[in-house]
Amino acid sequence: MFSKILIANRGEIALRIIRACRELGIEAVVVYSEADKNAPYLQFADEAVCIGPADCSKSYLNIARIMSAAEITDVEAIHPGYGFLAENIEFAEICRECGITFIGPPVEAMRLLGDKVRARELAQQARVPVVPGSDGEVENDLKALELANKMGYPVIIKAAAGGGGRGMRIVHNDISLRSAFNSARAEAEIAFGNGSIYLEKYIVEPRHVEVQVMADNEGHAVHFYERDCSIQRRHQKMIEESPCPVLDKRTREELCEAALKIIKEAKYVNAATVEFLLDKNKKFYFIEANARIQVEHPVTEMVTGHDLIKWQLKIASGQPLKLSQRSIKHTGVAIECRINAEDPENNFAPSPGTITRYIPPGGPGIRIDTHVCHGWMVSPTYDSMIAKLIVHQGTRAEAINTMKRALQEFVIEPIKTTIPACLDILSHNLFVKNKVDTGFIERNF
Amino acid sequence: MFSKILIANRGEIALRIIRACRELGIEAVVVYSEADKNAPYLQFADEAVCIGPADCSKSYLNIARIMSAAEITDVEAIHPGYGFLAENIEFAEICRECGITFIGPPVEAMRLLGDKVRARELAQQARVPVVPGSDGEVENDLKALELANKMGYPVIIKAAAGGGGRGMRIVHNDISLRSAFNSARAEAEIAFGNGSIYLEKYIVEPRHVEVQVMADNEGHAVHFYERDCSIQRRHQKMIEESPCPVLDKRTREELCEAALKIIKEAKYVNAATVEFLLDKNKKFYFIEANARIQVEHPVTEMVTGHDLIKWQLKIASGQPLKLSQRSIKHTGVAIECRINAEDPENNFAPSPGTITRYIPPGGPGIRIDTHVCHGWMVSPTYDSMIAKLIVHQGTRAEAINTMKRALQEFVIEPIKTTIPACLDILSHNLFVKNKVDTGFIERNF
Amino acid sequence: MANKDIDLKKVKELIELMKQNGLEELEIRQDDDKIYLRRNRPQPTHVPAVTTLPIMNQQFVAGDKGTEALGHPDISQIPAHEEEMVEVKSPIVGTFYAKPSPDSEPYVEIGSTVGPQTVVCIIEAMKVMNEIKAETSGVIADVLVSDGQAVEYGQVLFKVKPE
Amino acid sequence: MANKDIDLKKVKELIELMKQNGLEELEIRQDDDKIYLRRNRPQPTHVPAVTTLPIMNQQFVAGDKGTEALGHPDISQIPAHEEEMVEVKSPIVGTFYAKPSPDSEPYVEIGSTVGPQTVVCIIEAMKVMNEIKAETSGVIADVLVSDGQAVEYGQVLFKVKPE
Repeated sequence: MFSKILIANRGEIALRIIRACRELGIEAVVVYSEADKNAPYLQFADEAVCIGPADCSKSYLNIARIMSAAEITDVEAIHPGYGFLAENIEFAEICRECGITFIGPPVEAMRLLGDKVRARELAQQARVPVVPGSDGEVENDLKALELANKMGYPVIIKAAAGGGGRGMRIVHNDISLRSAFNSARAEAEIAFGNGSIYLEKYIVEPRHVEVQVMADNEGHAVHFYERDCSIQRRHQKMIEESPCPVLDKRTREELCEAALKIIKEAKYVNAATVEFLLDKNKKFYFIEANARIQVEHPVTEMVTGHDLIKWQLKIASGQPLKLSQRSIKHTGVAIECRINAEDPENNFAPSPGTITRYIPPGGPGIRIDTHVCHGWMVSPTYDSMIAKLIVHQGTRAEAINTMKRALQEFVIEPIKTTIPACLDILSHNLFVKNKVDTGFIERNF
Repeated sequence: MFSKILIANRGEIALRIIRACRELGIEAVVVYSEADKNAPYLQFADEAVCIGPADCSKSYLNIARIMSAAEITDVEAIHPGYGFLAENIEFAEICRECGITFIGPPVEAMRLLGDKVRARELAQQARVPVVPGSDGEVENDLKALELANKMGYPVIIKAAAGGGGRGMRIVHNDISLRSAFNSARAEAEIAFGNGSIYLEKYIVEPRHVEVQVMADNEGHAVHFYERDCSIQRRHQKMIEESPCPVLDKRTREELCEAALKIIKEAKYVNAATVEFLLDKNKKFYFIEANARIQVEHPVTEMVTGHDLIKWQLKIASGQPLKLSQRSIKHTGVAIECRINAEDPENNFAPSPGTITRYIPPGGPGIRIDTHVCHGWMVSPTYDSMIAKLIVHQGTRAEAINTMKRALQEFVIEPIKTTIPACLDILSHNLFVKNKVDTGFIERNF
Repeated sequence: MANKDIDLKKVKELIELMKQNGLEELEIRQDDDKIYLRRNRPQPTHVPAVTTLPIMNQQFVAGDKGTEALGHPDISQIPAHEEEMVEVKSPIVGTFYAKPSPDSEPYVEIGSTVGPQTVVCIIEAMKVMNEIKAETSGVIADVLVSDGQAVEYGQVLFKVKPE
Repeated sequence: MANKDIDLKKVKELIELMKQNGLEELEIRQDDDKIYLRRNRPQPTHVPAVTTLPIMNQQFVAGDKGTEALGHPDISQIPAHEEEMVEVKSPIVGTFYAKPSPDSEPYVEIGSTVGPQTVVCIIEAMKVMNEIKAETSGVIADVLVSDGQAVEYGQVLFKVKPE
């Protein structure tokens, strides 16, 4: 195991990694910007090194400064957390050149999964379903018709050069397909000077389901079941849970197996998340793989009892993943609410400021991952997420009740937070009845 | 299930019961004294009623005032928590007379277990081992010799009227027994004017092990395994854990079975704890049964995943205990540290005052039960316990590491707390190696 | 002007005074005869997120006012903005009755003159009717509870304007 | 009024008094007879329970000073109690070298006169030797780091007494 590592991140994930280090007896060096210099979590690290001003490009995103900090503190490895440099291939390469272990996947696997087109090809090679599509330009409306009939309606027509919805059409039958194809092409030609059009199956009201996987250097890989992250606002996850409440045992097994296939095909090492869309018929389609630990990893930790950050550290240090798939069980239901410094009453505008009253919830079934406390100044410079509240209970209904009472107990003043928004969602009939998809927030709030 | 209950307690246990009520959809009324009028936890109750001044005899111990509060708020039941009126037979009787359910055992079982002599007889009837003894006065040194040889040395000679160690002798063989018996009798005659002497087997360096049990109105009873509470300072528990780390599977089964026998013999209903001494040969002896929920119940909740307060409420409302013994599993290891407002540097003197800096630990494996927060005034009027920190991990070594890092994170200032004392204990070689008994603190600190 | 020189010893005494009394600011002006003292910072009052407290009008103050709570209720305590009023508080938890029996007249009404021994109401607790006395002299200025209402310990029942 | 000029010795005594007693503000006006004292709230500095921070001398302040942290480092920032000193801070993380090569003389020593373009040291970062310039004029009054020492961003390297 490493004796000393550097944490190239801030806030709750930096603290999360410090905690894992302390429990494993690893010395933790944490870097920080001037904006974070008073952060209490810095005290829990063995060393803390100021690397620059508040501006990320001069601190948390500045590879040279982070490598210098690693050099002067003489660490063996760097944990990038999530965000910032976690998926930066150049950073991983420089770590390798400097002989410092990057606690994450090998550069090759990172490159492969970081490229959506190559990742899609990889999934197809691994015989994992992807969202059906034309895999390139569709020459004319006749070819489009043929393809649409092969995939089944509805389909979505997209401009290759497109963006912002322009040149995009959802069609449900042959008649509308022909006219839509031609009008989309015309629109794209005017808008982008490029009339290239491609076709994809349109997944109606899908759920976002992702599988947590972990692989060691010897090619042994296991999954830690799935998380359902369908509660999203503008593609930002708000509430995550595990297990996915609509999966039957067999689909769950197939889904998790599919994730493992992709990870093995990519010769992946360390923690990854394989993301899928799940349609109304419980058919799943690979969309992408995230080559890092994720914000919502605690829900998986709660239902499986495994500490994923500790596994990351063990694997990166060369230890084998001494875990059989059969030994990994999931128990009960875990739900996570992201508490952001945002004003739900004001279109989720950021709400920075100093916290002058802070009372976290407690008692059975509650976990809180946060770097904030009374007196903490929520800076407008960084991500608005200030806490993750996770509950674990025997059943989904109990987990919802525990989460509600915990959110009701949670006092963060005077800044605005997403606590009331989370409460509204948890109290919503469709959420309780489990009838949600990625469009739930947009349609109901 | 009840629709509305009253909580006749304060602090963390009042909050603990409020939480269970909220999650079960029961309206909670909490009573409070003027000293607690600013307590944030009062806000989480549906109603809060001031019943008197800080002085317990005029508030939390005042039956008339609590019954008046129950009357004006029209509750169906009263949860007494622990301490205060939890084991007050008169209170339970008045509740019954007023037609209000006392959330605890029937008066008869309470009376039986509240009397140590009767409880000992009960255990003997149930064929559960008790600490061997003379069961009354020993007439002379010859009878004492006979008895000591029957029980086996060492034995302890006690004055029936004794106290404070006077007239008490521990003897290891026949020769010292005779002289000790006679000198103890002489000493007792002078000190108490009563020379009655009795004999008990002296348990050398015992562990304090207790079994959590729960019984319903239909006579169905289950246990939730044991807790080891050997870390005591002056008979005050400081650290508790589950499971007891020295028990083998068979002894555990026998111990838990013994606890159930006593509970069934007493026709007990609701939650109880049956306490035993465990000697070095893993033989256990019943000492007493506590007819209430206990401070350390969370360690059992963590390893079994059952919410004991919710079970108390369900059973008191007449629901059957729909649990087979086989369905109750224990997973991993849980440890609880009691955080008291006491100064370990100053002989654990109370350290009341206002908390001006409060940062609780968080992250995986941590549970905190506390009613305090930033700005809380620790009153000298009440119990010094201000928080319970509980960890749950896969193994005892991991649980110790997690507890240590959590204690190191825990900031409560400027008052003195037992946090450093708990850290010292957790870091002690003998604690880590699991070689502790009820005399551990006395001998090593 | 020598006698007006600031005395270091006095400053030290003032600092001690501040420390002992937890003062945050202290301003003394001799010519203006001004004394300005400042203790704890203003604390936000807590608006409960979800619960209502129908019985009591409770207010959470995060600051260190807990000490104040330890004192016994002082019937002669005078709020700053109602300098002249004395509060008659309920000494027990129970049900407030303004009249000795349903058909009777109230013990007191606004305008009634009371003395320390005047019974002002009954609080029923545990089926026992407890006569509550004014324990002060004056004229009833306000009745804050209504007949049959549940009251908690320390709840203000009447305001009395002293004679 | 010359005799009323502020006595430095007295000011120093007052500063000592403030430091010893944790005063945040102290105002004394002789003509108005005004004494104004301000203590900071008792803000215990956090002594880490276990960790040491060998690189930095870090101090946690629980209060709302976070905003201050957002400002960029100001090389001309003048601490109140050392009015005349300008600090030269490290603009990067790295290893401090006082000399261009092991056998050379140091770039500067206490007493050296520097101008804005004077190289005062080298900070090695990522195998690159970065020459650090004084960016101020004056005389080196203090060297706060030693040859070969690791320094973090914003760490004070030299104190310069302006000309």
